[in-house]
Amino acid sequence: MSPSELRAEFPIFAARPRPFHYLDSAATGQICRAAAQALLGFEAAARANVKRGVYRLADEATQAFDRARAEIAAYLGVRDAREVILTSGTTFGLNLLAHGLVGRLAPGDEILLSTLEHHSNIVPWQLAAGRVGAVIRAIPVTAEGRLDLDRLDEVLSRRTRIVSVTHVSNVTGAVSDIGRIVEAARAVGARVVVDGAQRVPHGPLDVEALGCDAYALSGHKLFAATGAGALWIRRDLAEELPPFLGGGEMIRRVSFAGTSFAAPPHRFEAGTPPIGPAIALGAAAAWLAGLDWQALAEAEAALTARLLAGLAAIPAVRVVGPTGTQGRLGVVSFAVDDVHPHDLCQLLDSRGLCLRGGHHCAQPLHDALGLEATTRASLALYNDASDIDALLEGLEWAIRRLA
Amino acid sequence: MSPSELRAEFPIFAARPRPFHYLDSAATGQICRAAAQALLGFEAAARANVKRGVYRLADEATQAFDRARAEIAAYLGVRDAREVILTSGTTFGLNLLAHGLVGRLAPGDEILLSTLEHHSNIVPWQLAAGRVGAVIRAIPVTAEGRLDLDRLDEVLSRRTRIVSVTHVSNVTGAVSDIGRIVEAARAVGARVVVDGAQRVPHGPLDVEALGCDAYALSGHKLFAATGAGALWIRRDLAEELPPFLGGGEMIRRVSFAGTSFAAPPHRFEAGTPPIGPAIALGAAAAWLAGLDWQALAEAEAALTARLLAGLAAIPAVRVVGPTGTQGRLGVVSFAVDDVHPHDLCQLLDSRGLCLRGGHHCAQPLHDALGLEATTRASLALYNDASDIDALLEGLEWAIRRLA
Amino acid sequence: MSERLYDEAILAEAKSQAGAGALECPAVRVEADNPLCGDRITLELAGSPARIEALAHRTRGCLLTRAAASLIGRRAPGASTADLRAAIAELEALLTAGTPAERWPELAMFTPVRAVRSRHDCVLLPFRALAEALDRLEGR
Amino acid sequence: MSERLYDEAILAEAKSQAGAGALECPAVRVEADNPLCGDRITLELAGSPARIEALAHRTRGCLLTRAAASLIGRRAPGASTADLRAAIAELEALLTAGTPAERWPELAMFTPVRAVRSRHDCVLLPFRALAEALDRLEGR
Ligand SMILES: Cc1ncc(COP(=O)(O)O)c(C=O)c1O
Ligand SMILES: Cc1ncc(COP(=O)(O)O)c(C=O)c1O
Repeated sequence: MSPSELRAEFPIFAARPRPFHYLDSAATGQICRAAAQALLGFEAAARANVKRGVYRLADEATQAFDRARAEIAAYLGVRDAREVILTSGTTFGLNLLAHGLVGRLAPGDEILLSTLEHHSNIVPWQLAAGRVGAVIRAIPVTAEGRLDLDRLDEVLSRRTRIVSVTHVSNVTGAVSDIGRIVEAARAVGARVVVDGAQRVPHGPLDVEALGCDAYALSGHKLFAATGAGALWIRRDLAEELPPFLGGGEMIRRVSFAGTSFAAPPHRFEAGTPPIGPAIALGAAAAWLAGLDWQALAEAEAALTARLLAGLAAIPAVRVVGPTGTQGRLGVVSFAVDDVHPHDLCQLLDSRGLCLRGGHHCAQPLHDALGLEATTRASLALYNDASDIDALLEGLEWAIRRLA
Repeated sequence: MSPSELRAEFPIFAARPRPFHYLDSAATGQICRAAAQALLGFEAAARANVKRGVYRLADEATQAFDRARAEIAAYLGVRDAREVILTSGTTFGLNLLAHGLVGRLAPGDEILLSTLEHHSNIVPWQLAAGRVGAVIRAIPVTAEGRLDLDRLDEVLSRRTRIVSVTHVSNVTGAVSDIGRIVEAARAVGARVVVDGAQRVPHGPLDVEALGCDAYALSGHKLFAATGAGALWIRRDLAEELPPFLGGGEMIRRVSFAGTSFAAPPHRFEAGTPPIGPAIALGAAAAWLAGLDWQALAEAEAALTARLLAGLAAIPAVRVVGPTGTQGRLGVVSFAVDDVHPHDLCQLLDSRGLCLRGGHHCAQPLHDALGLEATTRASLALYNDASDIDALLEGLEWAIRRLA
Repeated sequence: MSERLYDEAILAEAKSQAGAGALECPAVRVEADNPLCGDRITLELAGSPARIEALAHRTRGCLLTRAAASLIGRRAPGASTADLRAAIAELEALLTAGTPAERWPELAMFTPVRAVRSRHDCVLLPFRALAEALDRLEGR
Repeated sequence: MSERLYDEAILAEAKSQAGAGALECPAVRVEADNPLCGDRITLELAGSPARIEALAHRTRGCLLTRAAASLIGRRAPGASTADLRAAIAELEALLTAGTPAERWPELAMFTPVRAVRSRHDCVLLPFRALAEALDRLEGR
């Protein structure tokens, strides 16, 4: 599929006035046609609640919902689709895990996170740890904005029961070496949770081979709709985890004398799920799985290199994160001397450039870097060289005006 | 708006082959055109993440999201829209409340529910109560399937700290006398939570006048999309409640040394919200608010009466719930001698009738009624007499075949 | 399609209630339920790990569940456990892939259920109870 | 629209940094921040509940915040507290309803911000700090 054919699969590009350079896919991806059609097809022409009804419309809805589960499982490399829980997003998935995993810790047990994490992979653990008296530690970052795994020994201990890290940083684009983390965690008997929000939009993967115990993602970042996500939990762990939310569909039998719960995945899917958004997520995963990811990864690396080279040529700009393209994806954050990220993003908007300024829900990382905020450009499969060039030109123009 | 004009506002009726008699709106309503357009308009042509971005697309998304909050507030009769939290649905809202309210109870403190409740208003309280040693009691039901408020004194005590009841039963259609419950709860200093899932599709309301402290609803039952809902919490209560989920956007400042939280509603909206479904919910609420609810309520009561009269004329049928139209809405469940609800619903499906059979996530109520399952027909503003007549004819035909 | 589910064969089988009741000295008793609808079967077996001598069941459920239980009640007594296991596999193949059953041709009455995923469990419930009972009988 | 936000008036006001610094003996010191972007102002006042004698601020923020702080720094010294309160109300009316400011016509430079809701807080931050400082000065 050529770059322009690919763009044609994303309705927003035909809908927005030009110029339109969308460089904020790390915040939310644009929806692909397959997902938009699946969403509207369900919501407007085939809607029924799932998991119970026997009339055709309801039965078809249940089948579509389970098909989405299977499509997501296939995209993640999960063989048994029942290990995939349909959620409302990464944040929800991480909270579910924090609730279930931390609830069983003893005071003084340790949870290992990292300085690179998104708040969604920090705050749920803090809230849960506070309830049981568990201790939170953090893997430090290198000057390049990567996990400093050479210092893993300093923070991993025999009391570490859980390690939860991001697969890809939403600020620096650095890809974590999950294999090495899993190995170290296994050595002390800790479970490993991976925040996959920023990794999944860059191609299918094999979470079973990754070796972790759980993997969370959001549909809206995977070119599906807002409102749904998925959480993979390895079967042995899922079976021992208690429920998180209570409600319909997650039970076996309810009475005031005592309630028993359904097996996974239903145990973790209380209430009416986000059916349409989940079906859209399945459709996106199925469509994405058919693309040539070797070619797409090369294209993304080339664009990232072009962007990094262009930024390096602007004296006032300092890139936060790896300056090469090895072990990193197309998420590039930078600071500009004497220019506030919000002013920069606002002015770039007048040229149709959509970038995000702020702490990107990663305040500990910004604290470690000594910055209050940065400006971020993040790439997805629909970006091309014209986006990069417009950004670089726009930056020089904006800096002249603002600095 | 005439009945057929009204139906034209719901895309599914043009999309499905006829006959199509949708009588399962208590499980999920069909989406209205206003909501479907708002959903697709956002997801496919205007998508950006909310609450942070400054570029136009992001700013407009944030404004649309806040407009939805205001539209829902207006539908509920809430004056300050900041008291409305956008959630993923009723189940989530009730879990959020159970987590926050029960966390502060002492062992032996009491939570008062009712035998009429949906599992979503039972299990979250059981899970939370189990953690603190609180005790759950239940208001009994009358033979008619109403809350037996004459026995409120037996179950309400000076240790009752929370009362959580449904506004309308999803099985019997009975409308709860919330005013009387609030009065009794106030006398012992208890907070009152209302599950509004089944009430809101039947017209705008004034929750402030109702006198309760919190009110939960689901968008998919209010003719919007699956994936979003809303929770109203009275300001004084919201301000004292701790966060539920942790993640992006609900914080004030995050660090490993300690994290502080944003004010409501953001404190309770962790992570990327279901933006499209929430915008659709706002659009549905705004459209619904403009209808003539006096006329719609009369029409629903007339259909309900027609259905009840027809059912009374079939000897094998026994209606569960009020047999009159006073203090009840158009949700009608019934048992048929020697016919299993699933067989009945399945056979009715061959005539385009969509009904639900089962315990409707209300096992304690079915236990109290001595039934394993019932068959339920539930009405919404798009139903008309042809639906009722098709159901009654279908029932007689099916009973002849199955009994 | 929903109507075809209730053809004469299924109605007749459900009504005949073959095997309904209890055994005096069952070698094995199994209870199974379908949590989604609360349907329930209690199934009892007598016999050896090679051959079933007697089978009885008490079934509360929909017509599909009752027809499946009755079919088992009719065919099991005197059958080899291998034959019963093969029948279970045949039913599963019928529901998931549409493969016609050869050993128990009566299973054909469940062919229309294939299209209605939410009812598979109804038909399967008695067969799952049977599988568990066979496991126990064989000491697995 | 995004470009109009950065017209000469705002850029010049932000650069002039009127009032930047600290007072030797402030009667009141207020700190305020914008949690969404981390921008922060420390604002100090000296004077009576009727009239401001001196005002100083240390502001870390975007151009909009800095321009707003500078405008306050320029106009506050010598102004009556009533005038300052009126200016705060004028800014709010400008941002929410587009009502032109009369007392402080310079507020007109913020007119383009009206269309960008996410930047309202940037302009408002120094004014909110001012409002809190006035409250304290007046002993509220
Ligand atoms: C009375 C009642 N409460 C709560 C719920 C749960 O709503 P949801 O599944 O949308 O979370 C329902 C819906 O079935 C209901 O009828
Ligand atoms: C690394 C990372 N983790 C978690 C999240 C949270 O995802 P969501 O807001 O969709 O729940 C994000 C999204 O911003 C992210 O980038």
